Amino acid sequence: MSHLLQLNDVSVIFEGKTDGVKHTIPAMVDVNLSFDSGEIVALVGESGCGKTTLGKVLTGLQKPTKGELFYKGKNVWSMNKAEFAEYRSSVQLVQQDSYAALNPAKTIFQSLSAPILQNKIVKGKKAAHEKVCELLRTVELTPPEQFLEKYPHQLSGGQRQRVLMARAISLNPKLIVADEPVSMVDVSLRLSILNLMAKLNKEMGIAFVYITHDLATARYIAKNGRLAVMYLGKIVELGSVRNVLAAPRHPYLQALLTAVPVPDPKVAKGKRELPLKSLEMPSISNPPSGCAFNPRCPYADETCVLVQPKLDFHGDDLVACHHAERIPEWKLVTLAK
Amino acid sequence: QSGKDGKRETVWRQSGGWPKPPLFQGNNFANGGVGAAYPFVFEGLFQNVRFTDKQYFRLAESLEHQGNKTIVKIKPGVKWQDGEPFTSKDVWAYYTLNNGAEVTKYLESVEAVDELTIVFNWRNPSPAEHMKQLFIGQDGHGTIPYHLYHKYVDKAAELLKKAKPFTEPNKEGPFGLEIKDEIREAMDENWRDFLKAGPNFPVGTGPFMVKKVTSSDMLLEKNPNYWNVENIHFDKITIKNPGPDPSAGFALVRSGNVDWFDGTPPRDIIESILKLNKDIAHYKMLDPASVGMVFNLDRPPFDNKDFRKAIVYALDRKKIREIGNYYGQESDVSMAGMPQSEFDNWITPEIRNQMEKFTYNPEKAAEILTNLGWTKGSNGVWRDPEGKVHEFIIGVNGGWQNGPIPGQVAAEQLTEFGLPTKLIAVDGTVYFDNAAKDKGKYDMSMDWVDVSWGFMFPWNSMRNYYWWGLGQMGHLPRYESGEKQNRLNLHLPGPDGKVIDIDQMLRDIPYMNSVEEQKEALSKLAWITNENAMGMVLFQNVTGAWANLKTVKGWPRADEIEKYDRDMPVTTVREDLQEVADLNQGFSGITPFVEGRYAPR
Amino acid sequence: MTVKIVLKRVGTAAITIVLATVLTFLLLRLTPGNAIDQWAREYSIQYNISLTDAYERIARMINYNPLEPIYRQFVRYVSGLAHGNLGYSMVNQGLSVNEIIAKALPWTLFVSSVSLLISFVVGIFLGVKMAWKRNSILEPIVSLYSVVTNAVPDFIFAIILLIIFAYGLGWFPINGAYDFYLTPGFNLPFLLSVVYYASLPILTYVITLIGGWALMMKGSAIGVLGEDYVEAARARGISESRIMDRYVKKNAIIPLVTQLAVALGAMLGGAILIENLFQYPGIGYYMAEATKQRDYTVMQGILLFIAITMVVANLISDLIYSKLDPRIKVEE
Amino acid sequence: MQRTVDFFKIICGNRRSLVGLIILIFFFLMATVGPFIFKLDMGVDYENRYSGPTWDHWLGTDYGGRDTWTQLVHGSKEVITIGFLTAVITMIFGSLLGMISGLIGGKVDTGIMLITNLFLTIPSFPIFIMLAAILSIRDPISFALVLSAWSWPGLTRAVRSQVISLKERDFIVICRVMNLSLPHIVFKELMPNIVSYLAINFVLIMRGAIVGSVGLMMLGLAPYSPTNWGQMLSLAISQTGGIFNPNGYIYVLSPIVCLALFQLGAIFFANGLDEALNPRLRGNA
Amino acid sequence: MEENLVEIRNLSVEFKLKRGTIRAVDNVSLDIPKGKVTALVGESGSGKSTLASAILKMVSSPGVISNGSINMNGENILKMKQRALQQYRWSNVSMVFQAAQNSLNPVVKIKEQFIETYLAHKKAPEKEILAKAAQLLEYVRLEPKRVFESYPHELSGGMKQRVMIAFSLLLDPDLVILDEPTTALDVITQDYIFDILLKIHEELAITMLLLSHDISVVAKVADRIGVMYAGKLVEVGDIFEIFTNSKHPYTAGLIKAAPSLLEDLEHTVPIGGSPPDLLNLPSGCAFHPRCQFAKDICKQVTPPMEDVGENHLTACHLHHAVEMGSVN
Ligand SMILES: Nc1ncnc2c1ncn2[C@@H]1O[C@H](COP(=O)(O)OP(=O)(O)OP(=O)(O)O)[C@@H](O)[C@H]1O
Ligand SMILES: Nc1ncnc2c1ncn2[C@@H]1O[C@H](COP(=O)(O)OP(=O)(O)OP(=O)(O)O)[C@@H](O)[C@H]1O
Ligand SMILES: [Mg+2]
Ligand SMILES: [Mg+2]
Ligand code: NI
Repeated sequence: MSHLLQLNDVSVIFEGKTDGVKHTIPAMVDVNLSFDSGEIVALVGESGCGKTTLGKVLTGLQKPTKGELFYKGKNVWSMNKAEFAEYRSSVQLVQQDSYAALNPAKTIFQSLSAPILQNKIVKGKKAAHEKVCELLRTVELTPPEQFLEKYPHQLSGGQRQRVLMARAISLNPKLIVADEPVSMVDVSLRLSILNLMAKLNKEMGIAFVYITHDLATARYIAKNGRLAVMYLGKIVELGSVRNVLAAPRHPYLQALLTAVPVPDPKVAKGKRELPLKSLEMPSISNPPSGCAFNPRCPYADETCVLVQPKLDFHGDDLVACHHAERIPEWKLVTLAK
Repeated sequence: QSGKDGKRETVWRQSGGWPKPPLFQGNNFANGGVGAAYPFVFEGLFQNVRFTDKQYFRLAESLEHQGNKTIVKIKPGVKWQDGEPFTSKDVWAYYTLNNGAEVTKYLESVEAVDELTIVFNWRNPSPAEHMKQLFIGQDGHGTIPYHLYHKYVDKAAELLKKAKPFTEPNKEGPFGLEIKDEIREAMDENWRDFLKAGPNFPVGTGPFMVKKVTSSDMLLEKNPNYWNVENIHFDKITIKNPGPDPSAGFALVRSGNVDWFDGTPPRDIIESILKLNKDIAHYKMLDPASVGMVFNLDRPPFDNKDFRKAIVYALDRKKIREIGNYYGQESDVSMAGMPQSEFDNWITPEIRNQMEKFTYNPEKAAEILTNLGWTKGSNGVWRDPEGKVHEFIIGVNGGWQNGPIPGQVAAEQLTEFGLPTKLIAVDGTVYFDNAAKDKGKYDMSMDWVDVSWGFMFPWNSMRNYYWWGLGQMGHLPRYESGEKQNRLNLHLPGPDGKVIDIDQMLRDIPYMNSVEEQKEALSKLAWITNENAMGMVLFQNVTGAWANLKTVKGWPRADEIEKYDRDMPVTTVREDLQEVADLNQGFSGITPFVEGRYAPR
Repeated sequence: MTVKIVLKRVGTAAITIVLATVLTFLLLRLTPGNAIDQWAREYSIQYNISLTDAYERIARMINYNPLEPIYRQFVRYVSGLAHGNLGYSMVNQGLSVNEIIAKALPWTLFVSSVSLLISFVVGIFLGVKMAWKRNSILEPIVSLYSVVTNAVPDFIFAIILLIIFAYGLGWFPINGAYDFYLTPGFNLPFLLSVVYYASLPILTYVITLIGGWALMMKGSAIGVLGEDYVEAARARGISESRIMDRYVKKNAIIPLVTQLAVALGAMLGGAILIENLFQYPGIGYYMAEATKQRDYTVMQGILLFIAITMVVANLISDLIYSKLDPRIKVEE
Repeated sequence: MQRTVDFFKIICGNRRSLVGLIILIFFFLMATVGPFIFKLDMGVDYENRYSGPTWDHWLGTDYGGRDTWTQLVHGSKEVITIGFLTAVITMIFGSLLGMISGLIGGKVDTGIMLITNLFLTIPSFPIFIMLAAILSIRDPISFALVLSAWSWPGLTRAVRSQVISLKERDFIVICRVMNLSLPHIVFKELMPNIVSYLAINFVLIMRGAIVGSVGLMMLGLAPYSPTNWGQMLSLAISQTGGIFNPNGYIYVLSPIVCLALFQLGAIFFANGLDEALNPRLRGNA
Repeated sequence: MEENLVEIRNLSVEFKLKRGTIRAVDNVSLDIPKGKVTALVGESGSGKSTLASAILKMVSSPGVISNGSINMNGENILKMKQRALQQYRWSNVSMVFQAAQNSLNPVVKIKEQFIETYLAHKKAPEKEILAKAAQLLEYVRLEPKRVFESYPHELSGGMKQRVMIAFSLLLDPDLVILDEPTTALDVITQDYIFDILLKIHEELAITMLLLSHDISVVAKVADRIGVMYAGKLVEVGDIFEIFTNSKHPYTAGLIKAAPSLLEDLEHTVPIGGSPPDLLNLPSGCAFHPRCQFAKDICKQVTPPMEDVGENHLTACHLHHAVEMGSVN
């Protein structure tokens, strides 16, 4: 059976310019990834590693430079109109900046009713009103009437993010790409938004791709799902959250996990060294040869400089590292001394 | 200021315009000439006075008509400002190079007999003697110093020599020659080269020499070699250029910064300036030109004589004059081909009595229209016999100071009368084309009409209408083909009912030997012009000059100044008229300087 | 910033100039009316000859043949340009546009740069003051002033100044560029008189420009004052006057400096009315004069010159901008 | 409806914009209703020229004894029509090009921008002069055409940059994901965000056009219309020497004051408009 | 008892806005012990930055310090004259700003900014200043040579942050305020910077005040922690004490709401409701609408700060009644 959404050797290479000199930015390189109905996949990585680009490819906003995107087994970029329309409404996006994602000149009702009217989910203003209220209730904005006539700037960040959620589910999608949906939301509210996503996943069967740089929240939302770790445009580790966090293989992921702060002073204050050679993130437009992580990797050797590692099974999970077997085991619990 | 010898330096200060440097150059024939410096620097053998046709002798010592020859002797000792003597060769050079001068059409040749003697050889038949004199008097013979421009003069002479006498009537060029295209082209090129030849400052024979020119001021100094230098009472002339904005000029006058200033502004300004500066007097003088409009005979209903008359009756010219030029002279004719002020001189009393009097009479205008089959609607708007309402257009050159205001009032009055009319003011560079080309875009075109600049003799103003620009704006009929192609094709009954070929009559006038005969012909033409309401004079222009009584003496009508409290009315007394006309440098050059009438106080 | 970018910029500028050349050329050829008509009418009156005669004579005198195919005229014009020759007046024989510009430009440049400088300096000062002390009475006064001076077109100020100070009180000359009796050159009396004669035009510009600069500067300075580095500087104990100078002014001026070049260009083109009113022998005056006479060649020469100046001014301001503000990289 | 009411509430809430609005309404009434109330009589009454203000002549009379106030009223119709038409033409042309340029991008954008910059480098006033001759200004429409011929590039550039900055914004991007049509994106999403910008520009272009028209009038390049403020000014100053006649001061000053007042109103109103139409500045109403 | 470097008493800061007055800091009393890292946590808008700016007497307009005192080394800062204040700033208290990225003058080279700042306080030859600055830059592991000649935009975010940290030490201040020094940086850099800060703290014995909304970060760095809510300090105490024995439901909520890599996921519970609107604060305890334990008294009476343990203060009516840790 085909996957809901599948990336097949997808690369996205931007043309960039600095100081007037043209160069290429490989924002995504040979990514293979698939998503099934109802699952939650968390995608983590540092800033600029290509997460948003991947999200854009999934939502059809960015045509891959190379490779294919399949929706239910059909290549999205050679679909006919009807198929494409179905794909379009089935894969939705929730953006990071809830303020920028809403038209400041339109009320919440206007913003929410336009897509359902245009996509003929409902007919007539009245039905639209009903539907919008229902959506708002679903995302726990009650009473809905209170929000309909408000402008985006009149809502709090958390509320706006819920509106985005409501808009995303309005077309009855099968999958929602949520690109850092909570990074701009206040700490005290983040969790409730994540819970909302979990609820939508559970109750409506919507699959989520949760893009973040925060491993802790990724773990929280995708506790039963999968985790993909990106580094400089490539997937370096992929597997179930449980497995991956319990036994991270890739030295980059290990470093990342080491750096994640822990809300417990006893643990946090324990001395840890970052397992890294260098702190500087290489430029994505000029990635290192071989394994992109090699300049920072404490285990790197000549092979790493020369040969690009493939994403391969190590245990149940996929890892892209020449020395995956050799690298010392790293356990979260070792933190807690 | 004091000069080198301790004597006080005397300065005449006036205003005027000129091409600002770097546009300024010393060749008077180049664009814009030398501006206000012209009358001080250049002169001719004679000086015609524009309004009175009096002729002053300048470089000429004597003039003698001998049949087809006119012999002019130059005053001995006249020098160019660079010291070279002025000779008959220079006069010859003038006509040879500037062979488009009007008089050359009537000449066979100009001969420099000896250093100081020039002979004008007239073609046969030759114009009447007083005509010859007027023609010659128009020219500034001392403007092309042969010693500076001999290259171009000789070239022109050579080219003229190549030309054959004309054979076809339409190919008549200067000196009775037929100038073929290639000669024309060579001559044009020669002329263009001449224009580029400089010098930086003009070299003439006049009493003053240009010493310095900036964008705002010009300085001239006395020419010590001038033939009449002892009569010149000023050491220097300074000319200020106030620009096209009249207010700047009035500011100069009011502050007493100029001794003489040209023009007649609206009455209130005159009165206010005179009140503010007690040293100043204002003289007014008739201008041989009227502000008016010509009707476009190509555009119905203006092709109908009676309709045109109705228009003339419908306009209240008093009101137009009041704000057009308060001092202007009102007219009782439609248009006569000569200014109202000349009627007594040139129209015989019998004919004058037969001329229809056009005084403001809207009832009469209405009556005419009714007779023509026009009807007036309840909204007060006239409809033509077909029931159509017209909207008429008066065209005017928007840049012409004297035009738009009276034109606007005229349009207003016609509209009020029930003939909706709009004034359209356009840029001067397109105005004439709009008015004259094809059928013309205007029903009425405003301009100077009955204008006699150059010389007063009304033949001048007549041809201006029937032959020249005004007629083109009026769309007078012309022969379309044949021998007379493009000539005026207008045959109208005169006062005695006899049909007159106007073109022929105009051609004949210069050759009529008796003034009486000319009067007779001009009277008939005047009658015809008025009778057919070819156009409409709104008012005869009155121009004038400001004089500073404190700094300069010698102003005309000295005994009357007090009487009029310096606000001098237009005079009709002959001598006064002559003197006042001399006040205007455009009319008579700088005659009062040359004759020593003006002197510092 | 690399040489390559500068070259690229220069290239774009060059294309713009080429297009401007074509555009001005074509526009002028479309203009109805011609150099001959009005002149001929005057000429016929002056020399008392028929209009047709006058027309012919004038047509012969000028360097322009309306029947010549347009592409030939263009080729001639462009080949002149290639030699740095903006063309010859077709009305004033032998006079080159270069010569006119050489004579006129210094005056226009003098007046516009001095007025720009004065208005800029004063405007900056007022703007910073306003931004610094938000609730002082300076603010409403300057704001109102700016609105009023913005509302009334500059030529009306020119007229009012002329009426009051030149025509009325007679404190200033009614026109001209310097005292006629002085010898132009590098001598004090002459320089003083140049300043004296230029004072009304300069005053006109200054009056109308100050408000704009002040408001712009205020806006810019308020923006800068809101920046974190100003706050941070204060936290570092840096004195207020120094903050105002090194932090606020220096940063807030940057966007205005580019405006300065643009404003200078605009003044060259906008000088027509003002220079005409003051009869000031600058570029605008000769442009108007050429327009009146339909001296196409001069018109196109001057227009092109102004266009080039604008392009160059913009280019320079772009480049200066990147120098002044290290953050800005000159980009596509 | 509610929005219109809100709009006026905000305009009226701001002192400046209220003053601006009142001034503009005043001139609007003057231009529309005024001519019907005050009948223009241009008949010469020489004896009563330059009279001071009286009950019959609120602002006195001109050099021909004609009422100044009615001339101003009738002039306003023309002046404001010219300004309005210019703004409309400029708006349509300028914003359309700007949108096309910004939305389509690529070669089209480069081309349009090159032309726009070209127009911006050639000074407008000399061009106005030339265009005034080419198009031979006859009526407000041709006048407006001339004035807008060189006023669109600024707007085009501004609209383009607005569109470009908007088009990458998240809320436009999401429209594609939500399968919304291009017309919807342009008219329902983009437009509301630049409409305030356009409205302000409308007022400002109108204001610029009026200044330009008066300038052309002063140079005598536009058709003769004695009641047009520019022509009044030009007549007062250079043709009838009103400035040399103390009685004429009112005549000289009235068009200047009208002009200044109108501009002032426009500027004030534009400021207010900015606030009223910009939801971010609206505050939590 | 430790010695206190700064003692803040009943401090209130108000912003008078068109729509009403905001009390961004409301009657806060806080001690900053010498030689320790004190942290302030609280959600966005709770008044952390405002409090910090008050310590420098630099509340941005239209804010005014309406009440209270701030004593440092026995002197009330709020009474200082402009001159003295300028001297005091940076040499006694320096600050690494929330948006450190933007706290350098973009048009002046880093080198000159160092010199300028130094000279504003003390006289010294340029060389000496640069030597000192170079030393500090090396401390934060930057290449002085390159940094000196750079304009701020030429450095990456993490580098700028480190420059600012070095900068804050230029005049050997007694107190360094760190206002969310790592918000815009990714975890690895963040971790690294905190390592540097801790090293500085230890080696130079500099007192620090850390402001953060991320309780996990605080857990790593701070010795003492204060929790702010709606402009009020609601709880303050030793870091371990607070984490294990917090007496305020908000503090407890914050700790529980922080997702961790270690905790059992079931233990992570969000705080309900939405953040308070400062213009329209709930009556009584501002937290009561979101508090699951709220009683009537919470709606009516603002709870005072009370001692609940050694060096542990809490402003909650219920601290004796409820044992927060045991509530699920
Ligand atoms: N349209 C584009 N043109 C050129 N370069 C781009 C474009 N979009 C993204 N990039 C570059 O591609 C790289 C990956 O960007 P992307 O936005 O996918 O990263 P990210 O992982 O989402 O980062 P962040 O966590 O900061 O959101 C970056 O270096 C970015 O500069
Ligand atoms: N200059 C100002 N003008 C108006 N209000 C202000 C100003 N500065 C701060 N405030 C208000 O004061 C309150 C406290 O702000 P402050 O910046 O101190 O919060 P914070 O806890 O630092 O928040 P964050 O985590 O977002 O930095 C906020 O409601 C804010 O809106
Ligand atoms: Mg991203
Ligand atoms: Mg803060
Ligand atoms: Ni410690």
